[in-house]
Amino acid sequence: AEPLKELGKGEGAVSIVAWAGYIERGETDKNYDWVTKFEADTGCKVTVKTAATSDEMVALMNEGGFDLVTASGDASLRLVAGKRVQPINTDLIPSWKTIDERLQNAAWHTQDGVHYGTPYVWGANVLMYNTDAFKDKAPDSWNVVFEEQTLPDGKSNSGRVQAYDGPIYIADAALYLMTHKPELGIKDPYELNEDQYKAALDLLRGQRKLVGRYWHDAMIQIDDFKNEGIVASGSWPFMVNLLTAEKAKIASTFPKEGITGWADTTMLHVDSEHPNCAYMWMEHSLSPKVQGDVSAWFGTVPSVPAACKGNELLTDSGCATNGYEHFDQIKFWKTPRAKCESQGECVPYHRWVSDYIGVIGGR
Amino acid sequence: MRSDRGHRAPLVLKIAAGAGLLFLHLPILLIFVYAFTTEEKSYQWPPPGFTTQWFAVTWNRPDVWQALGLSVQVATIATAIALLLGTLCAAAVSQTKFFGREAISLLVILPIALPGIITGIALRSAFSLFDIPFSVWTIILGHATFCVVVVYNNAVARFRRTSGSLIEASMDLGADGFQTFRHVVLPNIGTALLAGGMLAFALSFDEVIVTTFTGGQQSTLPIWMLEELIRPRQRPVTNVVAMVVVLVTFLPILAAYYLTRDGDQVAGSGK
Amino acid sequence: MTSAATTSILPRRGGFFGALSDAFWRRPKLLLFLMLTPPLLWLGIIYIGSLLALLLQSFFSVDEFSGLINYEFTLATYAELLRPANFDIILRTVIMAAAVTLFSAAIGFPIAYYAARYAKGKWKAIFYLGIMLPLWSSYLVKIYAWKLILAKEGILTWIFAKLHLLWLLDGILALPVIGGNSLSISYIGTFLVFVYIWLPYMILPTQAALERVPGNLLEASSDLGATPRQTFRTVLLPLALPGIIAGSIFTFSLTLGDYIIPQIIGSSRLFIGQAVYSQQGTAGNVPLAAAFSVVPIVIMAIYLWIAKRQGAFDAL
Amino acid sequence: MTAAVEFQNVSRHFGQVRAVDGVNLTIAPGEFFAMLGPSGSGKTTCLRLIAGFEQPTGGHIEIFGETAEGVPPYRRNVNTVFQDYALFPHLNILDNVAYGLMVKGVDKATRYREAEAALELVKLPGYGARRPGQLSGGQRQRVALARALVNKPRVLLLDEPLGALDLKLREQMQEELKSLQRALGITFVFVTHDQGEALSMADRVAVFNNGNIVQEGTPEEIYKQPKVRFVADFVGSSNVLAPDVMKRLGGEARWASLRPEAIRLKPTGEGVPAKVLQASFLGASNRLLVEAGGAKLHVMLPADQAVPAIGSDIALGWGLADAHYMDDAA
Amino acid sequence: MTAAVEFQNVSRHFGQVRAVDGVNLTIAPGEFFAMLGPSGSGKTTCLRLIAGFEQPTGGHIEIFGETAEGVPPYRRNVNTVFQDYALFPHLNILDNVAYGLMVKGVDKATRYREAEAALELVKLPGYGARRPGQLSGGQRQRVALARALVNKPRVLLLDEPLGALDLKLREQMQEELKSLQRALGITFVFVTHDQGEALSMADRVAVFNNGNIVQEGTPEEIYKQPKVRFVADFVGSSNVLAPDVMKRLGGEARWASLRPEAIRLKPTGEGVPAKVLQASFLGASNRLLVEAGGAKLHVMLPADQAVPAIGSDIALGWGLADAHYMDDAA
Ligand SMILES: Nc1ncnc2c1ncn2[C@@H]1O[C@H](COP(=O)(O)OP(=O)(O)OP(=O)(O)O)[C@@H](O)[C@H]1O
Ligand SMILES: Nc1ncnc2c1ncn2[C@@H]1O[C@H](COP(=O)(O)OP(=O)(O)OP(=O)(O)O)[C@@H](O)[C@H]1O
Ligand SMILES: NCCCCNCCCN
Ligand SMILES: [Mg+2]
Ligand SMILES: [Mg+2]
Repeated sequence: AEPLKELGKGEGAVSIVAWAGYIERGETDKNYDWVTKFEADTGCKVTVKTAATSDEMVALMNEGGFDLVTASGDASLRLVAGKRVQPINTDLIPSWKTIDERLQNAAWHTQDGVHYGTPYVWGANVLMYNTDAFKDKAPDSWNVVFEEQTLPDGKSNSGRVQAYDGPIYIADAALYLMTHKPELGIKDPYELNEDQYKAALDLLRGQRKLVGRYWHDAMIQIDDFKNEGIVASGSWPFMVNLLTAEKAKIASTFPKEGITGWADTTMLHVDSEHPNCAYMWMEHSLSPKVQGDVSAWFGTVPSVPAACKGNELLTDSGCATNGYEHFDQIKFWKTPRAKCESQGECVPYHRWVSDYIGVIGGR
Repeated sequence: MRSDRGHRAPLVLKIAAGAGLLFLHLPILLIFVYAFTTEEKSYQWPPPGFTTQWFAVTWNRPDVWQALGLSVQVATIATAIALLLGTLCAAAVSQTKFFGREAISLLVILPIALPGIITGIALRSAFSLFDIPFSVWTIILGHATFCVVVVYNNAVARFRRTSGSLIEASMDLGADGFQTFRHVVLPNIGTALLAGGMLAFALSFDEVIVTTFTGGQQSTLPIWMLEELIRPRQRPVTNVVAMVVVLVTFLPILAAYYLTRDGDQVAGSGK
Repeated sequence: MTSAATTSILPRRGGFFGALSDAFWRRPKLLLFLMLTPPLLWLGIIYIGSLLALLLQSFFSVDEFSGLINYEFTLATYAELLRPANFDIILRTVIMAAAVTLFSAAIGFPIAYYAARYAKGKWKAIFYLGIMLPLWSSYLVKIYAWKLILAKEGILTWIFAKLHLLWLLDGILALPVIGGNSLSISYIGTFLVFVYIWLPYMILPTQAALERVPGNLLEASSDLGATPRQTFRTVLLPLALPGIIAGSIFTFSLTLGDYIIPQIIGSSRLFIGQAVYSQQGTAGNVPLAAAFSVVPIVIMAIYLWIAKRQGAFDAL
Repeated sequence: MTAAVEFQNVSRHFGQVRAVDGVNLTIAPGEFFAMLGPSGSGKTTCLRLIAGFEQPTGGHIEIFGETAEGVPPYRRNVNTVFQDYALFPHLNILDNVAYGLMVKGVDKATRYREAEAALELVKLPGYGARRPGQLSGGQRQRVALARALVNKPRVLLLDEPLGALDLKLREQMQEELKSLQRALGITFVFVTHDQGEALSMADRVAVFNNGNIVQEGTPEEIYKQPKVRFVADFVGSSNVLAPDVMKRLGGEARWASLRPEAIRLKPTGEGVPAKVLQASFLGASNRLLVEAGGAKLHVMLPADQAVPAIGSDIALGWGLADAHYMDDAA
Repeated sequence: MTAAVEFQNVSRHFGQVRAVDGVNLTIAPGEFFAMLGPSGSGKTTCLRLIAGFEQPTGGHIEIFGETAEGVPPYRRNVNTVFQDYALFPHLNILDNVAYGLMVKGVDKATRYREAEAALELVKLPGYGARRPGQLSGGQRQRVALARALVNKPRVLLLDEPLGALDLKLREQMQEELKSLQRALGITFVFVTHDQGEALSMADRVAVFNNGNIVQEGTPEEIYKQPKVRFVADFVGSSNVLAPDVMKRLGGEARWASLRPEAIRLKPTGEGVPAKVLQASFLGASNRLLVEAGGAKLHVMLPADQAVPAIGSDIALGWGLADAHYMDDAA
């Protein structure tokens, strides 16, 4: 489809597939609300469908019926390739110019110079841990979730750690191997040849013995940290924030091996029924207020640098805390493809999907 | 039953039966308990405090009412359809012999004998094949499909028990087909239909899986609960709703019991 | 009462209905046809049609990268089912369903037996309500109640701790395969919740079947010298079997297809229901989801065939 | 005079089963007509053909001269008393009885008045408020009768109406039915497989076998002059004797029936020699099982006559006319 | 000699209902003992007390001299033939018959051999492979018998075993049962509410009413010398006549019974004047309903005697000894 030429009147509604916590209307905490005012201003009623994994987002968009999706890098190009999203006309989004230069032409939403959406926010998969179990000393390595060991509280980590229930987590294992098994020659955790891939799977198989249940849903992970005795896991700042707000003995850290992360793009469905409202939302989503509020709520970094200053909720130190300066160290999610830049032939994503099911299943 | 008259149940049996009933009920009591907890984000044992505020909160939550409204609407219509289809099927099967009669009982049982997820994705893929948009009717379609069997089972059992000569007696006494249906058939299968209808309603009212696939973005009460339970805002609200549903349904269940007690079929067999 | 009417054939009742009634009487096939048309259209065309549409999808494949369906006939999707990871899922689910069914039958039987043969009057009503009420209480909320019971820091642990029996709980959790770090993430937990949720579906038909066993057969058995235990094994159980089979249709099939329970109480190892759900919803691989769903269809078809031969349909 | 019911070569086949097979039958108005026969012989099917629950697959049926084919049961002025009574369990007795009038649209006051009258006729006044379940078998049977009679049918069909009653009640109801029929003058068609009942109640009896009538006549004709062996065998407890036996007993070499009560004890040496095998006390009489001429015979002795010892040798005699020879060859 | 079954003042009350109330009873070994009585009179309960399905609430029961209380049915050497046969529907005929041996642990070969033999005894050889549902009522009854007999019980209890059979089959089974009992010498306790059956089969009969035995004796005693009105009324179809009627008929002013077959027609003017009300043909005889002395009487005429016209005046006579006077006052 051709991008919209000019902005028309709002259609009265817009529906968005989003990560939990990305689009808030003050229901959990009334200070965090960047929907109510938008609805009042534009007359576009916002409905949100939360998704827990990138695969789920792709499936929802394939099925249709939505206008926008906050797709991470491991979903965005698949959506483009599947022609589920349409190019956008950046002229209709006045705030486009305010976007962080590092993101303006990022590969996960730009193909052949054409933009397929507006950057939303980005962030890191931090290591969340229980401060009691670690005696207030932050673990400095991902080995606490990958290798069996006795934690500072004197008990084994077995059964007390979690891993993400999504195939993209294989990259976290690869990232860990980049430090601990340099001889494998992994350059990019999303581009693995057969040997590198096998090593990552082996690491994960070992991890299977430590993990009781994989985390799939942000809220359930929170529950597990509270009721199931989980003390360490890769996680999102979002959960860290919610748990600390509840005064749980929880903190997070950036381990030395580095970190994976996501940079999300608000993309427009090819058959969007409410394109005008969708454009209005994209513009709205780039306002420093929204960017700052989301970042404060979820623990992300805004895509609009202006949001780093003067946002009440995020505070002026928020961007730094959430990793503004670490942009280059974060290995952002992207879809593993057979043809890869670093070494030509790589293991494609569909194998990641089926093998990760196997790993969790005990294979 | 004659053999058991005057005989006491063996102690082991009593204990096993009692323990079984307890097993069925303790978790439900827990649901009740957590309708009164002061903690709202997640459950914790023992509950930190007691409050009745969640009843007021629930009352004032429009999303509860919306979901409830949709569920009642869906369950009512699905039950009505199931009553119609189930009765027709039962009447045809029990009043006449025809080729393929056996196949019909299989056909009716199939939607409940196959897991709900299969009914769900089958209907869903048919909807997408024919570009049928999700609506209340797509939910109803799914629910009515597996509800037919409970009505059918109750009605067939009653038809079997109701002597065929009653219908002949009525015709013999001068009543034509319609009069016979109104004055003899309907009153005789009435309580069975009521019991079957109640079960159908209950099945539909509590169905999650099929609804997930046929509901699109609409929230029936169970779908609302699922959302609430996974992404809790005020968890006890879910418990309040569940508890009220149990309490409100208590009377109809009891009524169904007394209505079908004389029959060979307790309301509920065949769910 | 004094004189008989003079005609032996009465005139037809007037109007449309009179004529229609006569027509139906003369052509019962027409009535039958009219009665069967709506249910057959609904179940035979819409429902079976949908199932076939689903089956058809299992012969397509999905594009690995974009996740879009490739509408060309292939058996590749079925081949995928046999991959170890997927085959594990099938095996795991079938074993679980069988275990849940057997156990439900075992603990459901005493309840059904007591309710059918000993409970009288008020107690009969209490048993009836006791079985029906759980059926009517929200499925989801019950599962969450169990999460709370089984969690590491949940009620069971609390009770075991109070009773100084934590060693026992730890012992159970240390069991290979079925144990785990906590009940709520072990097969034991998943199993318990399955049993709990489907138990009433087992009890009701069993009870109905037991109620239909004529009392004098039990007396006859005893009269012929069978001890109560022998009577139970050789008369009561065989005669209640159709009811148990009918119940097992539910417990087996519901376990085969459920994806909510193992997702909430489980160890992240998938069951068929979850595989179907995630292939369809999360991964968008409808062909594989369809192929997965053929598994329960085939299993239940065999099951129904056996049940039919055992006369279990009458006990449903 | 037109017949109440006339069957002209009527058949009713169910696939291979020839339930009724070419029956010709004429029932006169006001007659008490019994259909007698073993199980499965087609009696019920005949009744259902008259009532209109079955359609003949061949032949022609007339009811009071009017063609019956194609007329549904509810338009035939014929009523049935069902074997299991088929009372409507959801209606009380009065509503059961008033049912036929109700569906005809008779107003409430009238139909209840007539229903009460019918209940009085069957000696159940004041039972109207009860439910069928609260009545005994005999009472239910009478309600079923009242429910049929209130419609003033021209023919009343009764399918083994006394089958479920016990002996004492049955004898009582037999007498009541009989006098009711006499009083009302309605044509009764009565199905039974109890020969005693058929003989004692009916004006005329048709004996069925294999879907057909094998003999029709007054009870005495049927009992005393069975045309074929089947009838002799089935009606009463006749001794049916093969030609060779008859020959040995001094009669013609033909099939014959010899009623037990026609056989007398004779002084030894005078009649046919026989040996006593068994003796049963029947109250009003004693029944002997004896062996004579190589066959087993039943002999009925009046109660006042001494019973010979089992195993003893006796002599028997009977009148020439008592040995009734029959047609059939086989 | 010890009695096969002895009841000493045995009672079985169900709450208010006195199903059995102080019964004394002695059944001799090898006897064919019948319990006769109206519905609800306690016959079945007595049988169940013997079988052990019920426990007495009072009194004492002995079976072959051994105390029966507290002994469960499966440890009593007593077997029952149930009214509805109670065959196990899930077992074939052979397994049904072999059941008692199977639970006793008899090996397969032996028990099947004995079961076959029992089937032969009841004239059903080769039926072993069928299911109960594939047999007729009479055949099922015989299987039930074989199933009981294979255990060689010392007492066989039969609860209305012929109730569900039709007349013809019933008479045949009566004879078979009787000769089987003679051949085996087992004590039979037979419950029935059919007086004819009790009289023709039993060595001794106990007549039950209201949970108690009102008379016990041989069939002839019971039939000819009823002690009380109830027995006269219930057994056979006696004319039970009130004291005032007897007086008017020229007898003593006491309750009496007069059997219909004892009454003879007399030339007019000679005997008691009577008027014929109704006549029924019974085959072997004719039954008249007459009015005499202000009461209705049944008169049984032998088949060879002419039946007087209905409404005609006749005269009746009977022997002095035929009027049997009874004890009871009421
Ligand atoms: N609807 C039917 N379909 C097939 N066969 C039938 C049907 N109705 C009756 N028959 C058969 O027709 C024959 C005659 O049946 P019918 O009921 O008339 O016998 P009957 O003389 O009344 O016997 P009974 O004394 O047992 O009532 C039987 O063999 C019966 O099985
Ligand atoms: N378990 C019971 N509880 C209460 N009353 C009972 C029970 N069993 C029998 N009775 C009553 O005891 C009385 C005698 O019953 P029983 O069955 O012995 O009679 P019966 O002589 O066998 O009658 P029938 O000829 O009808 O079989 C009846 O009034 C019956 O209702
Ligand atoms: N009580 C609700 C549990 C859900 C079971 N649904 C059965 C439907 C099968 N298609
Ligand atoms: Mg019949
Ligand atoms: Mg009895």
